[in-house]
This record gives sequence, structure tokens and C-alpha cells, in this order.
Amino acid sequence: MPDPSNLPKDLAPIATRLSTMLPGDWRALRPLVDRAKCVKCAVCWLFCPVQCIAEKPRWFAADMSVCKGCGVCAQECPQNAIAMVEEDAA
Amino acid sequence: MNQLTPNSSLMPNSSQMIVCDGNEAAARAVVLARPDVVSVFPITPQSSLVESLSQFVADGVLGAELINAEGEHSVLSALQGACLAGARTYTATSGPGLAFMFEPYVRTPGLRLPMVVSLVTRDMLSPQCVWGGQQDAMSVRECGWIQIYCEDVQEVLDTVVMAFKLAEHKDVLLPVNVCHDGNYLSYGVSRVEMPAAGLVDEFLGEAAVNWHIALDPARPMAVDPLTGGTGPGGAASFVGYRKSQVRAMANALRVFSDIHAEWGERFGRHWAPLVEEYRLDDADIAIVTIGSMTGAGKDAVDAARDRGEKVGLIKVKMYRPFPREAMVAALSKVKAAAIVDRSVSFAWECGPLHQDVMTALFASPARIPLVGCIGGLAGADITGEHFARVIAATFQAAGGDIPSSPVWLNEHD
Amino acid sequence: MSNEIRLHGRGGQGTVLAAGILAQALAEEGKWAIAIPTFGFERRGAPVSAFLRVDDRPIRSLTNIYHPDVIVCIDQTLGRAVNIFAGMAPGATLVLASRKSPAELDLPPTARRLGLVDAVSIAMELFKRPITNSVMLGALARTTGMVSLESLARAMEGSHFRDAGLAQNLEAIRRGYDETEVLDLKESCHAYA
Amino acid sequence: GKGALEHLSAAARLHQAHAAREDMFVPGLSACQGCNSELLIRHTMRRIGRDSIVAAPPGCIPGMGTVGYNGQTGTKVPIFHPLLTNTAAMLGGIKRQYERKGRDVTVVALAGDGGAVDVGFQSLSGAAERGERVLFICVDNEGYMNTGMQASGSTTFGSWTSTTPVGEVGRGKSTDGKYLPQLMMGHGCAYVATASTAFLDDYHAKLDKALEASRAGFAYLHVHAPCPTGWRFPAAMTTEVCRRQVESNFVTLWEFTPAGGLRFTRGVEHPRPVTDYVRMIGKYKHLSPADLERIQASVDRRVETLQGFQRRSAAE
Repeated sequence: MPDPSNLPKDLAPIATRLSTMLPGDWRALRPLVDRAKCVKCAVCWLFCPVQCIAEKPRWFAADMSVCKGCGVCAQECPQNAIAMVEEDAA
Repeated sequence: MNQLTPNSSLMPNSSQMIVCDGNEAAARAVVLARPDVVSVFPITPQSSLVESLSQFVADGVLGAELINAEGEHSVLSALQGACLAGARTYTATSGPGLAFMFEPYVRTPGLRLPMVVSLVTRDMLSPQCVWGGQQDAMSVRECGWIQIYCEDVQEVLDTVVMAFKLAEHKDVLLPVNVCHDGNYLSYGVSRVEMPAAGLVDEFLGEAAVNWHIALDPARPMAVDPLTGGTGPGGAASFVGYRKSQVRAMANALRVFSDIHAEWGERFGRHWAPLVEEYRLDDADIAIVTIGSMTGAGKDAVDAARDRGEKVGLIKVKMYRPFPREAMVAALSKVKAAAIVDRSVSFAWECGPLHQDVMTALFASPARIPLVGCIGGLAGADITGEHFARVIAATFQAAGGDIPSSPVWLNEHD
Repeated sequence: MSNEIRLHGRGGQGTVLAAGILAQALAEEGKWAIAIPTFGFERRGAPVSAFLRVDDRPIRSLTNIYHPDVIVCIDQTLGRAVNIFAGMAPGATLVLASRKSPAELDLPPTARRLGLVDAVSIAMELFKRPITNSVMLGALARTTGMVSLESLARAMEGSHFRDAGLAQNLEAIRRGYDETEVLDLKESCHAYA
Repeated sequence: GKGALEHLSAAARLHQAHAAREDMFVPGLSACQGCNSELLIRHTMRRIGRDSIVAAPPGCIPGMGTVGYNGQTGTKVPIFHPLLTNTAAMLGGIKRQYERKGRDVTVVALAGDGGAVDVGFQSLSGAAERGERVLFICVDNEGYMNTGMQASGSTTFGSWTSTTPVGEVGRGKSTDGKYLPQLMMGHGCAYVATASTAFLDDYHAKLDKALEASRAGFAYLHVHAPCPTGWRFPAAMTTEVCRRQVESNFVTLWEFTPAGGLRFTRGVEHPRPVTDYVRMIGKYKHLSPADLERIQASVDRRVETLQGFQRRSAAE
């Protein structure tokens, strides 16, 4: 395998560091899962554009550091188990 | 011309005399350089070059991956991809094909992709024209490609091979255009010596990959992410890459000189890498030439010498980067010079080479008079008679009668 | 020795190819040659020409030829379309494909040597088509002595002809050589032209 | 939404198959809320995995930070910006060199419609004709949504865009969009399919087939990707808009192979009226009843054309 170490680093732009930006602070609304209604059908996971829904033992929940608050999960949930609530609400 | 049937004799153990035109010579040089990927699209006057390459691949003489793309834009794009996957690559184009290639063309130097592309030079449209002239190559002289111009068929063959070594040198890592004049060199047939394949292998060595920037799952990276802007460090980052590119261009002067010296040692043919001085040491005036006109220019110098006129010639081989020190050193030997361009600079009412020589001369203590001559547009011939007029005008300029606008050599032909 | 040759023909007859083979044959004999076709569209039937310069030392000038010492015309009807003698150097040699006698040809008065061959008849016998370039290479060799039949044959073998095509073309060169009538032109020869 | 009910089992099955796979993008991409393209590329690259190279020509996909900027990237596999014009050719060059080296690498384009339908078309067409062994995915949001909602060749009749605006005289785009999947079928690609992110089980099945086909020839996937920002509908409605496109036959789901011809992967027999879809979208809100009739007529005509292909395929 060719070795880049003998080449200057300023030849051309490359990026090797992964971006650490998280869009959780974009949210105006956030998904609130009614754990009693969740049947773990995975529809929210399937359609979440940022793929931030993780499986918990009894329900599915969004990663709030990543969730942009688009509301697709709430719209698609067949059980109506997800409500979009104001980010600043308790 | 006579398409010599490719066979095993193409890869001999010793050098071999063959007779071919410049397009075939370039194609045979490519065989010697053993590229991984060659992509082609035909255009006059380049077509027989890519026909030869295709035949060499069909005959198994050239073991490259051949991509018959649907146009020059994709030709160069496919080669960019191949380069980023570590391939040694080659193509050739001309005139409108080069114009169509422009978008990926301007990007190639910034990606630092060491490819070799022959430009079989042709005048640019319009007037509609299919004949030789250097307007196409000159139109891309500020894009960051190295540009080299050849004088004869042998120089085409030798230079295409050398260009791979130049492009891949770690102090350069830039794309190279080897230019040979449409018509006179594309179709002009002459006797050339084919270097031995084994010796070329030793000369070139393994293809050097620009492994700094590469697309390989074994070493994931984003290639050419957005760079610059006014965000933190953006400007500094962009400037850093541009400076590196400019430095690499400057390095090419030294590296190409070294490569020529090595070529001369290994193969016995000594070409001037930057500018060639011909009968210049005791000359009163010089003519500056570029490309296939040079041979007739040298004959015209000899004829002038026979008449007792002290005339010399300066041939430009490497045009980008411009060898300004070598040019100034050569010009410092004479009292006046004529620059014979085969294209025009629309902005300066002169030829582009003339413009470069003027700029170089600014750094010289001796600001000698320059005569701008433009000839050979659209396949027009630059003959001994034309050069005799150039020489006469240059002697007049040495005496103080300097024309303020170009001498159009074929104006009445 | 320096010779400047101009070849005339029509697109499809192999004029440019003939110039290339001639350059190859001359190189086989240790000479230096360059061949340059005129730059146009080589349409089948349209007039085509090619230049060849030969010398005992390397040739530098990559230019057209304006005052040829030797003019070769491989098509017997071409004289109607173009002036094949334009710019001819005084004392030049002509190599022409024709069924006519020298007296019937309108030759320039300063030409000094003529090679004449019924190339079309030979080509029709050999190829069933009026492809006369190989015949005329034989005629050139016979008329000028500037190149040997053996060198032409070797050059032909190195070209793209193969097998039957190669044999036919080698035969065409030989017959062109054998059947060319060579005349020294005297002033009187032109008196009734 | 009740529409998702029919896919309940599919969601669970896809979750089981793919959730444990690595997301090949960083968690934070700056796509708009509800972005369909982000959803699509995450699913796609989860499936394709690490042994791949991604081309993302100018558009929303690099715009959301996949390629990155100033030294940072959003992607864990090699990724690059081709030009808008040359994606397929460049991928072809990469693939040829890896084949030459004997390495099995999947090369995939995540392109928008501009890089496929418009200036990218020549390169795409040439690469398809040559049978380059690449997977080209066109994420079609019917215009240049990354740079301010300008019209593209894919923009549909009547659409408001910033270059086909609505005014005293102008009534949005005056001509139909170019239907690229049918053109790609005409190239005889190894595999061509249309897809919608509302039908991800269908998409995943097609992605698997396309990957397999790309080992032998050119594979082309055309994914219809409604854009909440540019088309003017609420972000939460993205999947429902996708679903309604398909249910109204505005978008049809089919696949093509040279051997099998065209086959619908979802029936087109009992569509909803196209107005059920059009009424959801802000870019169409100015349309007259006559405009809506024209859209319905062109939807019906396209379905008939595709049905004709299917009938011929079935007969052969």
C-alpha cells in the first residue's frame, strides 16, 4: 500500500476528521413517546431522517442530541404514541 | 501514415528505428509508459493518435484499461477517478475537445493529479477551422497545467515518456500537457528511434501515486471538501493549497531539467529542457520559436549565417511554468529579438509567447527591442522565406525601427 | 543530396499512404525523410497531395513543398482538376500514371525526365480497382533510382498490408517498376505538346 | 397515519436487519428538518457498508456536510465531490482501476436530479452505455433545492420554483419534467428501478438487486424525494407526501432488467385522484382546475405507457 508520509500535507484538500456537529439544538418541538402506547413496531426508526431513534427495553426513543424535531416520527406512528411538544415545555 | 502493424517488436530489448508520424509516436510513447487507464475520444487532428492507442490495446501491446468515453468531458473525468484510485493515466485532445474538457481540466491541477495529456494543437473556432495553430493550448496556459511544446516527431516520443516522470515527481505532482502541432507534427512522418522498453521501465520506475489524496476504502477520507470562505482558518487553508500548487509549478523547471539530463545519459538524446539556444553565442539578433516551426527557423538561421548575418535562435520547450531565467539569460546575448507566435493574445495585440518574453525581460538589465510576429495560424506554413522576413525586421529593430504592432507572417499568403 | 517530392492523387487511392511507405523505404536505406500530407478532408475522389523531403542528414524543416524536384501523379485524370505542375522546379522529374504517349501529354517545358506507366490497367488486373499507389511507387523507383525495390518491399511489409493484400501490393510495385517507360525530355519533345 | 399500517411488519423486519449496521454518516448532518435525502442516504449506506466509495455531486447531499469542509467530513467511507456534470464518468474511472487491481469495491453515486437529469446526463448516459459497473442513485427532489429552489429538467408541470415563479403572467413551470428512469431503461442498464422513501421495504429490495446488478453492469435507482423546504409542506409530512405521490400514481414503483423487462412492484390499478397529492404541496397552490386536469392526464398517460412496457415484457 502506498505510503503518504513522504508527501507534503498541503498537496490538496482532504478531510479525515469526522464532524462532531450535533443538530439537537435545532429543535423547536420534541417528540414525547407515550411508553404505554409504544408497541415497538419500529416505524419511527424506519422513517426518522437522522436515524436517531434507539431501541429501549420497552419502547423506542429519540437521541435528543441529534433529533432535529421534524415530527415525522409523530406523524407516522401507527399507535399515535408520539406527541410533538414545545422544546421549552416541561 | 503507414500504420505499422503493432507486434512484439514494439517492445524490443534494444532501441529500434521506425518511421511514423507524431500522433503515432505519442501513442508508442504511451505504450512504453505502461499506463493503467487510457480514455479516448477522437477529434481532428488528434484522431489517429487515439486510433493507434485503441489498436495497441486491441492487439494486446498496450495492457491498459481503455475507456471509450462519449466526449472529452467524460474522458478527463474518468481519468480523474482512475488517478484518485491510484492509476497512471493518459489521454490526448485538441481544439474544441479541449474546450469541452475545460471544466474537469481546470480542476485537475488543484487535485494534484499526475496525468499526462497530449494536446495536438489546433486553432480555435471561430472562424471555423480544423487546422493546426496553438490557440487551443495557449487558451489554457493559466490553468495550472505544465505545458511543453515539441519540435519534431522524435521529441514528441521522448517527451511524452519524460512527461510521466515529471508529473509523478513528488516535488511536482501536477498534470502535464505535451503539445505537438496539429498537421505538421500530427501527420508529419519521419524517422525516429524507439527507446528500448526495458530501459524506459528502468527510467520511469513504478507509477507514483499521489497517495496523499486518494479514494480507497482502506484509507477513508473526504476528497476535496469545501475549502476557504470566511470561517475560521478557511482563508489560510485555501491560500496554503494555492501556494503549494504555485511552488510545485516552480519546482517543475528544476525537475524537468534533471529528467532531461537523465534521459540524455540513458538514451543518448540530449534535448534542452527549458529553452534551447541555437547559434546564439555570437549572435546579434535572435528569433524565438515554439513548436514545429523551430526546424525551419534553424534552417533560416543557417541560411542567414551563410549570408554573413549573425542570427541565433531560442526555442521554447517548457512554456508553463515559464522559464524566465533561462529566457533572460538567452536574450542577454543579443541586441534584438523576434518572437514568432502561432496564436494570438487578444488582450495585448501580440502573441502570448511575446507577452511572456516581454514580462521576463522586465527583470533583465538589458531591455532589448522585441519584434512580434504571428504566423502559422490555421495550418498556414511558416517557411524559410517567412523567417527571412522575420530576420530582416529584427535587424531593423536592432537599429531602432521597432514595429508597434505584430508582423502577420501569412497575411498575404 | 536533397530531393523534394510532391505526390498527387485522389482520396481513397492511398496517396498519403504511399508517401509514408516511401519515407519508410528511404529510411530503410539509411536516409532521412519526412512526409507531410496537405491538410484537408480526404474525401473519396477529391484531389489529395502529399509532400516528401529526403536527405542524407536529418531534416529539420517541417514545411510544405512549393518547388518540387519530383512530381508523382498516381491518377491519370487529376490533371483536369488541379495543376499538378504548379511551382515545379526547373529540370524536374515527372512520374505519371497515364495511357497516353508522351507526345499527347501537356508537359511543362522545363521538365527533364519522365516516367510513364499505365498504372490503372495494372491496378485493375491486380486489385479489380483503380488503386494505383503501389504501382506508382514502383514507377518512382524506376524513374528516379532514388529508392530500391527491395526497400519499398520491406517498407510495405512493415505497413498495414497483410497476407494476400501484401502479396498483391508487392506485385504492384514490381510491375510498376518493370512497366514504366522512362524518357529524357528534350526541348523538342515539348514542341508538339 | 393509517397508511403506515400496511408496512408494520416491514418496519420491524428492516429494523431487525439494519439497525445494528453502522450508520456511515456522522449523527450531525445539516440537512433540513424532515429531509428525505438524508433518510435515503443513511438507509443506503448502512446497507452498502465500508467497502465503498461515494460520489456526491453538488446539491443537497454534499450541502448537508457529507463531504465536509475545512478538514472535517460527515462520512465514514471515502467520499468526494465530483462536478455536477461528471459523476458517472468519474466513478467509472475509479471502478476500472479497482477492477484492474482485482479489488471488489462498490462505487456509488448519491446524486440529485441536476447531476443526473440536466448537466450530468451526458456523463450518466455514456457510463450507462458502456456498462460501467457502478450504482447510480438519483435522489430526485425535482429541482435545485440546495441553492434556493431553482427549476431543473426534472421539475414537474405547474411547479413554483424561484426560476419558474408565479406572477401576473407566469404560472410556474410551463412544461412537463423529464422522466429519467424511462430513459435509463432505454439504455438497457443491468438494473433500473424507481423508489419512494415511503416504501422502504420496496427500496431495500431494489437496493439489494441494484448492488448485485452493479457487479455486472450499470445499475440505476431513481428515488422520488419530496422536499419540505423547497416544495412548501410541513417537515413532519415528508413521508406522508411520499406515500401520497405513489398512491395517486404521480410516482409509480417499478423495476427493469434487460431479461425481465419492466415490472411494477406496486399496483397502479386503483389510484387516488392526483389532486389528493397536489393539494398537499405549496409549490402547486396556484394551480387552476385546468392545470390539475392536465397533471391528471399526464399522470394517466405515463401509467399507460409504463403498462404498455409491462405488457410487452410479460408477453415475451
